[in-house]
Amino acid sequence: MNLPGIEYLSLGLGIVLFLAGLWGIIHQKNIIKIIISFSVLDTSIHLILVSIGYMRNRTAPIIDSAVSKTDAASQVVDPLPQALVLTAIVIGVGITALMLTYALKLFNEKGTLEIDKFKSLKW
Amino acid sequence: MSYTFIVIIMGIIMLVMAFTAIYHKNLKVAVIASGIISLFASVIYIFLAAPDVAITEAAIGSALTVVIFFYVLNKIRLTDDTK
Amino acid sequence: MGYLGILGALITLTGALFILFAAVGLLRMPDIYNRIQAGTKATTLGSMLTLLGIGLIHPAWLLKIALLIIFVFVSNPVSSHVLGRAAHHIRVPLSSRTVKDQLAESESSSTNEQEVSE
Amino acid sequence: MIRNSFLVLITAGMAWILLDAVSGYQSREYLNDLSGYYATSGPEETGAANLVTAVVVTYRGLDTLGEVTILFLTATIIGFMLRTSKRREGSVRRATSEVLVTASNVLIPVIFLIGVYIFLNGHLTPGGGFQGGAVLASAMILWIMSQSGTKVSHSLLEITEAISGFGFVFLGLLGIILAGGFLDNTFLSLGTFGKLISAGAIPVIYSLIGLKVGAELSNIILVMNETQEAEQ
Amino acid sequence: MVEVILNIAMVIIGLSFLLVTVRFIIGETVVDRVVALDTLTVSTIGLIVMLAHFFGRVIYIDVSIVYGILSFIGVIIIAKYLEKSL
Amino acid sequence: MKIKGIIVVFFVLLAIWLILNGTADMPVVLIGAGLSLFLSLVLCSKCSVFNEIRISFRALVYTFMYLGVFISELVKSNFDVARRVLSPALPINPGIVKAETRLKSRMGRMILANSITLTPGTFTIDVIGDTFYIHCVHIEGDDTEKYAQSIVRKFEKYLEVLYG
Repeated sequence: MNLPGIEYLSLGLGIVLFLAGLWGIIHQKNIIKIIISFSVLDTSIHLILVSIGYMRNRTAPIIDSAVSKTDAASQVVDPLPQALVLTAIVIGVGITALMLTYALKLFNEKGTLEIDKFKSLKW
Repeated sequence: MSYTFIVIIMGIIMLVMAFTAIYHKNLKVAVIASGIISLFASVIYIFLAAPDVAITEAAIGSALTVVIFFYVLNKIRLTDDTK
Repeated sequence: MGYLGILGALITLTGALFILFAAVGLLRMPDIYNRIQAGTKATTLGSMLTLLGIGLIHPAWLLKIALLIIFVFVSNPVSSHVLGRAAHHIRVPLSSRTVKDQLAESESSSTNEQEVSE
Repeated sequence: MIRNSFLVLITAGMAWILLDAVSGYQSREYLNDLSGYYATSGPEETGAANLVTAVVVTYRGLDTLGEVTILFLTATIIGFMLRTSKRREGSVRRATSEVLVTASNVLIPVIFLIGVYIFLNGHLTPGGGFQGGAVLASAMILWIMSQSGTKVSHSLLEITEAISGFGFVFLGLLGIILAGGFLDNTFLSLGTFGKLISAGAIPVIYSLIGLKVGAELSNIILVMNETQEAEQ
Repeated sequence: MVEVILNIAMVIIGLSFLLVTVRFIIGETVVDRVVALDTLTVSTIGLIVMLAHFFGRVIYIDVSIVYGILSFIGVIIIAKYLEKSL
Repeated sequence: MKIKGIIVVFFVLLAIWLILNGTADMPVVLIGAGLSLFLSLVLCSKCSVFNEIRISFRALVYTFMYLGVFISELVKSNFDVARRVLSPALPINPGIVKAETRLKSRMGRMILANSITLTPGTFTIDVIGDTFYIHCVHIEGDDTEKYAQSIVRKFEKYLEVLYG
């Protein structure tokens, strides 16, 4: 049986999740729902980036008894996307916390979470 | 072979959870569903040979985000009850 | 690897079967308390057996895996206890097959004994 | 109806762009030049066995500085926005289960230790400052959950955060003076490859980042917890 | 032999994931879904250690230690939220 | 005597640190000792949980006996619950029963509650005062009081020696 590799599967999965998150962001009207969709979208982008850095038959970029120090370049996967994603995840949780705080403030001001009810900027 | 099988299963579950997270009326369920998406994403990172990212996703993406979401939901509910 | 490896693999398979039983129990049980019973704890035993099997395959990893097993041993029952306590507090209904609920009886007889003010 | 079809159009356009971007994707066989450089000379230059750590702390250290700054700003803004007003008296809250209190007494030191292990071993095993900081923050959450009587002081967390943030920048500047550039870790001896005391300043830098991130995340949680008490 | 048995075990864990997901979807209350989350996390700990065997890297066990800690915290927070004492 | 608690925590943390690191080099041991001392002084100088442990030869023997009883009970009841789950008629008879415990120490009660919870078929729903409320999948016999006491007594006699 000829199955696609893991990296293609996770790449496709990342794209579908990205579209789902985008659809949630633009279609939903509850602010908390929008933030949840944002976190789904965030995860999908990380998935896409990491799967681009993957290479077949290679192992994690950590040198111990399983990977020799001298020919690490032919045994490990790309460390650069992983480092970028590491940064992105931490920033993602910061942004999510900040958005939730703003949502809380809005709720305390207006008493609702539906964005259609916020009319003070409409004219 | 079994790797592919389990990745496909986790992918299906993640898509179902994404649908739940976006469309479920109950916010608590939506938050838990997004937590499960992060959980399986971090298992997929292990398949993709990225244990660093897997730890970060499990610690920060899956647990802390859910905790902060629930704190905020609690706050919203508390104010709601008094009104 | 030898016999120890085969033994470890069989233990791992048993653990995986217990995880499957837990999932079946989670589906079939009639109310939430029985689901906690079937789900959480059979899974705990299942994953502990899985860990033990891998530890037997790789004896060098056994200490770290033992640490993980002890951690799961201490933390997991606490979380299911807290979950069950919360479920009973918010009055998630018990199934119709339940024969006795002495906690609800004693809660209704003593008026909110455990509510403390901060 | 018009709105929905417009949204479908946007999503379809995005899908087309993405599919176009990845349609010719082939799994790579070799590392590109930059990654190859990191993989071959990273262990020699930085002494870190974990290449991701070498990239995050040393080669891309400036990114990490920005990341830490963003997290600091987030924590500050959240504290500024949520730190409210008066505490309402006589709020009734259900007592924590006795089993949970005892278990958290047992588990909190262990979780703290695992957090410290994760960021102190960032150059040898997966993990590092951010993950270790998150684990420390989860120990703090457990503390807040179980010991509802005791108060955690904000000023202690803020002092920890300030000192470790200052130490991080100071080590970076020390790298400029004593070694090749900002956040260069080679001004301490590289030591034996693969041991705990090795890789120059990387364990020190990651410990500072871990303490800082842990303090910031705990502060966010603590502020959210206290606002609830205030407005219950 | 060992590899074959472990592959079968992995497929069984995958099937149990599917069953738990069915419970998540039909679950009547939120508590049911939290139990599903807990079950998934705990079985994932076993799965990760099996992956550590398949890839031959001891370092993956650290990941499952972090999993163990954080699933515990998450479930406790949700339970506290449900009983209105967060 | 808080000293005993601090010493116990110190050695437990040091052991965990060494297992995590996997080596016993000099710097690793030194850092671990310093860290464990700091954590045990800061976090356990106030809590009294660890003072209740009794350190003696008899306690050691009872620990192993307790572990044996617990593991055999665990395996036995796991198969029991698996049988109930897989049989088509679902032969369960659930209910919440209460049982008094004689244990006074918090550590002993936590381990008792955890043991009851980990044994499938029974789990501790609440602890109020000295009363354990236990949810059972299948209540055997007509005398619920006696059944509930038998669940608690199985583990209690060993834990009484260990923690009092």
